[in-house]
Amino acid sequence: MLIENSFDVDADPDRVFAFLQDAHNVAACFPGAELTEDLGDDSYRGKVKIKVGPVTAAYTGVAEVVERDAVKRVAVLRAIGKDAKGAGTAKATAMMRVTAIPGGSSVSLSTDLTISGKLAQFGRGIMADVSGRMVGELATKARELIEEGEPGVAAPAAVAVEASPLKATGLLRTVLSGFFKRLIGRLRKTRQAG
Amino acid sequence: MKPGRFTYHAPRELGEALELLQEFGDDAKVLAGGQSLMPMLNFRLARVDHLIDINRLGGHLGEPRFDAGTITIPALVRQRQLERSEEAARVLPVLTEALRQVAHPQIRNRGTICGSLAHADPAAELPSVLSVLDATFTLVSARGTRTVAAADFFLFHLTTVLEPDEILLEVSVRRPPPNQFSAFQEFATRRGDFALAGVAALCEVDGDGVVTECRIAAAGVAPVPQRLHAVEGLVTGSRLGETSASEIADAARAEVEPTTDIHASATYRSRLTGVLVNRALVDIRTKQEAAHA
Amino acid sequence: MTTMIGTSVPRREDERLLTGRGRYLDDLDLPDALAAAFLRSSNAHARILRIDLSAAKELPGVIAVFSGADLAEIQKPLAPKVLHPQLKDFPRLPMPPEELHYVGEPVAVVIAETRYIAEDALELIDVDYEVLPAVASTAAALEPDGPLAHSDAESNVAVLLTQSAGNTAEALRTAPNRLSEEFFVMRGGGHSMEPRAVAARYEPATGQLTIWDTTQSPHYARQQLSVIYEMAEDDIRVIAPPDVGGGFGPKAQFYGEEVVIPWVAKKLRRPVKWVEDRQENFVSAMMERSQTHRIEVGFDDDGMLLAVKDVIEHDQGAYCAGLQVPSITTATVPGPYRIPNIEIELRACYTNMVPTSSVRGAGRPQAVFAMERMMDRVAEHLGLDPAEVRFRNLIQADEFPYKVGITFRDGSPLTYDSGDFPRLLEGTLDRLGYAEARAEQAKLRAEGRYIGIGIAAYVEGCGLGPYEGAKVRLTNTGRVLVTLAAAGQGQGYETVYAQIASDGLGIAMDHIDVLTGDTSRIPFGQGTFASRITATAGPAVLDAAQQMRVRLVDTAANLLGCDPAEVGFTGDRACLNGDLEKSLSLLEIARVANIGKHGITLPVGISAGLETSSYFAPERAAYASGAHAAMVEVDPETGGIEILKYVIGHDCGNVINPKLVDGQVLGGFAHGLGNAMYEEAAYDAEGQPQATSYLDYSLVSAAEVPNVELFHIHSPSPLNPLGVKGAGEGGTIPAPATIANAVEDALRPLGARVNRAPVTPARIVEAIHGDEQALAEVRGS
Amino acid sequence: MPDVDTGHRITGTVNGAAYDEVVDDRMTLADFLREKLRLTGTHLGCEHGVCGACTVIVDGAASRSCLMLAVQADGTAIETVEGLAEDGELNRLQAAFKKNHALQCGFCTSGFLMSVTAAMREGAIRDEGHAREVLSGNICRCTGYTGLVKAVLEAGE
Repeated sequence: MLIENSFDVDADPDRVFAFLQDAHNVAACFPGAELTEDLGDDSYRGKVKIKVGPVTAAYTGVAEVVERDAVKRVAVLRAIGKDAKGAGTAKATAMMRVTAIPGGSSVSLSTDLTISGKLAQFGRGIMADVSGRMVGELATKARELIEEGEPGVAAPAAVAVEASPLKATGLLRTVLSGFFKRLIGRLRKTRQAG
Repeated sequence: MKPGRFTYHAPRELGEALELLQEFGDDAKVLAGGQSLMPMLNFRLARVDHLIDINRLGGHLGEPRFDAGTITIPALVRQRQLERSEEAARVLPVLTEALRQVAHPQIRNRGTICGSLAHADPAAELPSVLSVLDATFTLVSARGTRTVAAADFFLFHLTTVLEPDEILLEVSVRRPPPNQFSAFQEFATRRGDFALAGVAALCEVDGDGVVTECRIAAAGVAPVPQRLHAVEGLVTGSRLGETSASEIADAARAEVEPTTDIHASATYRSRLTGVLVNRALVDIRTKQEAAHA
Repeated sequence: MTTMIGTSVPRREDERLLTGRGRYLDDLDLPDALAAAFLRSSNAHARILRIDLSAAKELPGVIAVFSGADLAEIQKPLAPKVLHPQLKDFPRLPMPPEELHYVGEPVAVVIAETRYIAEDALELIDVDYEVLPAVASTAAALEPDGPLAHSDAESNVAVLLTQSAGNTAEALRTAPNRLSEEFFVMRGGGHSMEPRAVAARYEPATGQLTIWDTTQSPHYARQQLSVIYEMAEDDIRVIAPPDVGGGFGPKAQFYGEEVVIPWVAKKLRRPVKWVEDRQENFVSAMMERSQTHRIEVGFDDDGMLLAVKDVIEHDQGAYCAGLQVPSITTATVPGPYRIPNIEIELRACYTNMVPTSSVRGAGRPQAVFAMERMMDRVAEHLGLDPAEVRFRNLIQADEFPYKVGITFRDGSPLTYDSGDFPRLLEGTLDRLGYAEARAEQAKLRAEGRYIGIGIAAYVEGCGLGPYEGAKVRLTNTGRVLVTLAAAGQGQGYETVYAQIASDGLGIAMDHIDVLTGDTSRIPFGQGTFASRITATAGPAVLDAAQQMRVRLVDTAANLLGCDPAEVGFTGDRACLNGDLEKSLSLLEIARVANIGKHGITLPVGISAGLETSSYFAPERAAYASGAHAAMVEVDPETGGIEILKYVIGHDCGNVINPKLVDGQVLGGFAHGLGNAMYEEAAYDAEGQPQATSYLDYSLVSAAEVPNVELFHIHSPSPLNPLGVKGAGEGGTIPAPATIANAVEDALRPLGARVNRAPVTPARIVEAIHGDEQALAEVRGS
Repeated sequence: MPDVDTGHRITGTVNGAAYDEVVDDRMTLADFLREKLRLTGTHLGCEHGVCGACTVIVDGAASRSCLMLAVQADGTAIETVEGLAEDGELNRLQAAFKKNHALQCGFCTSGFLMSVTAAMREGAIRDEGHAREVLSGNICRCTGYTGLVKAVLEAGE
């Protein structure tokens, strides 16, 4: 399942890239994600909790930055995890590209997500919507944090952002943001190349 | 397919139920009819440490109230019970029409109206119907009571504004004026299946047959029941049938962006929404004409 | 006595089933039985890197947990049923310790006090997988540099075979008209309402294993287990319980769970029971159907077929459980038509999906879909009536035995034994009111309605060998016991075989009991599959019963002091010339010939031990045939299909119990309708099954199945003394083709094409609008 | 082996006979009937409420026993297939099933009988369309429903 989206941000491309190529920041922006251990070499142990109504899954695994090109401002993050209750595995490869646009940056995110197990085996396209929304939230949050302009968010010390799973309260806030609505609009145009 | 371990609670008083929810919060789940939750527990897709069964909360939650201005459906009113209620059929015919298409009688015998709403499956019939009825949702917790409009209640697949410690106590609808006509149309592959798309529609018509108010919501084409405001705008202010079907269908198609799944492509679902909107409006017009005949 | 064969005798099974006293496997009392649950692969293709069972083992209530590696002694290949010298086979292990090849493949088994706890323990098993690239369609499998379903394979091809008669290439080249098309038939399952189940108990004192198994083939299971366990067949007793909740093919296969459960019961010295739940059934019971046909037909201007070439891609799934299905497909393509030149190429390949094997219809619906869709296209191309094109090409009633020119699955030359295809099609169209229906169609079409008429005819090889047997015994309680190796799943064996035995014995059914499906009661057998039992076990029962009659009459005549010709039965009494005063009961006969008196010589002329047996081995397959016709209306806006009328013409030779045969045909039709319009076992490109519950996989209910007008003609088979043929699959086989033909006919004014089964509302609307984009979006295509 | 130290004591009736049992929190009504009371006529075909094989009547309403917890049945009157026969004889509906070959493997049969029994109490089943609707909440893979429709029309007048 390929999820593509992009967003513009009022910040210098290099600063945006510096932010996004750091796994800590990505984790901090990703709903329900948390890095739990630094394994060195841009590799981290972490977990992602998904909650959609009564449906929950908690993936633990390893995330690593597998490619980074500061000149082209391209970074590829790969995360592989498995559900704590043996319900399946999840694998995501996210390619981020930051390009300069007048007045700021444009970020394109291309996420190839593969989920196995029970969650992936329900024919009604809920997981596609859920995945799309999670990536959408990541984008929203990243934009927010970058535009807040606190370089500190990129520092490892700030990793301890409490992981909050995708759930009602978090969503309510984002739903109200006009930007988020536009983003969802774009997301829905995403083709499910699964 | 046996549910995982949980602790079962069967409070006898609402206060007790709310205390349990406050205590267990995210680790608890309310069990009403159980016709959506139990399959998920059996599949072990849903996990819960504490199951708060509200079925023993007492009679007053099991009876709909048809008051002068408002119709109220409390938490334990079964779908089948309301489907068979003559009074409900008279005052909220669109709800009765939709209820007949919810799964099968054996499911509706236990399934509750509020349970289906709180479960918030966007492909289900009731969320779209209560959306066009502009229902008010009453949420209660140990912290207090609040009301939420239908437009604000649904957030995403299986996700509503209900906080972990809240119960959907009841849903209420203003008693419809006599000039209100409504329809529910859905298309499912097989009887009782989730619809590929569904449409609930409602119009209020003045003495000249001009639509003064129109609310349309689509099911199964978005992560929430989706109001079709552009179509509503097209319909409002003219007589039914005056706006061309193709114009309405185009507007409806443009307004929804469904997801492709194994059952149907997004393109099909968009087309189908247009078709069903028109069929619902034709149905409404027929009812309106019959009323004035 | 009236003959029982041919009579709609009410079923004996019904009383217990209607009162909740049926005995299905999960109902059996097995004191102290433990519950088993399997951990199954969540990946379509993966390697197990590490498996940690410790947390699961520690859970209170858990007795044992085994991985595949823990049971290395039984990790031996489950052999394919039908082989071919060129088949590239990959070992299907009961619970593979290393590489896994489909979602749902067993990885570990938990044995616990209850199924609830066993499922809790599954969540505690920690497995690290190396996820490997997966193959999730035949197209992907045959892609030159695509991923491999088995990492050690050179390609995904299981076998490439060609069957031909005449010179097809030349005939196609010179044919005045040629049409070609690609058709796809989707995966679907058996979906017996009772899933699979196995229970086992080991008797240390005798060293015997007793296994209860919902199998359609207990003797086959025993033979397989005997090889894997390296135990004598006599030490393994496989019992199909008295009631099995439907089979439809998947239960005729042999699975890893059937190996693991008895072995674990033996290891633990405790009875163990595994009842597959529906979620498991969706990902582990074998499926069928998915095939792509690229078919080309050559024909003259009168619509006479000159040549047919069909290239078939068959999805074998993750392993080859046998080539039975594709080999039946290749032999079913020609159908009831005279085809002078035919070439059928089979490309069977491996994918990372549940293995495939027979499901009711078994390879035939796909062949009929391709052929019958093309017959409609031929008619369309020439502007002829599709019924007329069929009539012109039908094999005539005086052409039997008819040699098609290719071979059937049983290895014999494909030779139709009997039938009357023109009469069958004519009868079907008459009952549809074909001429009126066409007139009605034209009228309604002018009103803007989309009415279509679909026809499909087929020939079904059935009653396959090698043999089936029966034993008949006079029990010491004075009743006749008929024992069959075959196991029933609702076909009414207890009734049908008592009917046949009654005629063979000349004794009323009331005195006859029927026992099935227990390897300890009859030594040899094959099982219930391929609509074969009536045509194989039927003659065996008749023969054994006739032998028994001779034995009983001889014994009675000897005791009554008369000529055997003077003995007849009234009730359970053998009477001299019908005189009850001069008669012996069956019990009295048993006392003399079976029970005897210890140490006392038998009366002169009495031969001891009233038991007979017979094994019937048909010379080759018999061929049932049929024709379906439907009139439908399509709503071009929603894609909804309404079936206005449906007629089935069926010829399975002589019938034993007409009501039960009707039940088989109508039930088969509902299954076929599912394949025609509803059932899709969809997988995504990574091999994740997308329909794993009845919320996503639609089985038809009473609301979807229309009333059917069913009629029979009877062309007895010359290949068995009863003149019978199989009846269990004929209702299924042509239904997808009939519906697709009708739908395309309805949409003819719009030019929409129906090249795929099932034809769903979404696909109809997309075909109308030519939404190629949308078509491509839908996964599982 | 019980799930937890403390089960729930439940009492009620099944087919008129009183029971008094202790059940685990999570035991489904279907498993309770089958395992505890050994009333194995109620079958489990899908455990997610679609196939209908487990349908029983709870306080007069046809319900999926796979989607109810045993503890929820406390105090109710349950009817199962085992209670349908009258004085050891098939009742009118059961007899109609037999006469019309409305069953083959029989696995789904109990659920159909209970669904139709509940529907018949609500009123006559007049025509084929109505019969098919009444039957549509249960799945049968064997019969194609023809015999079932006939049986319901015969018994449900």
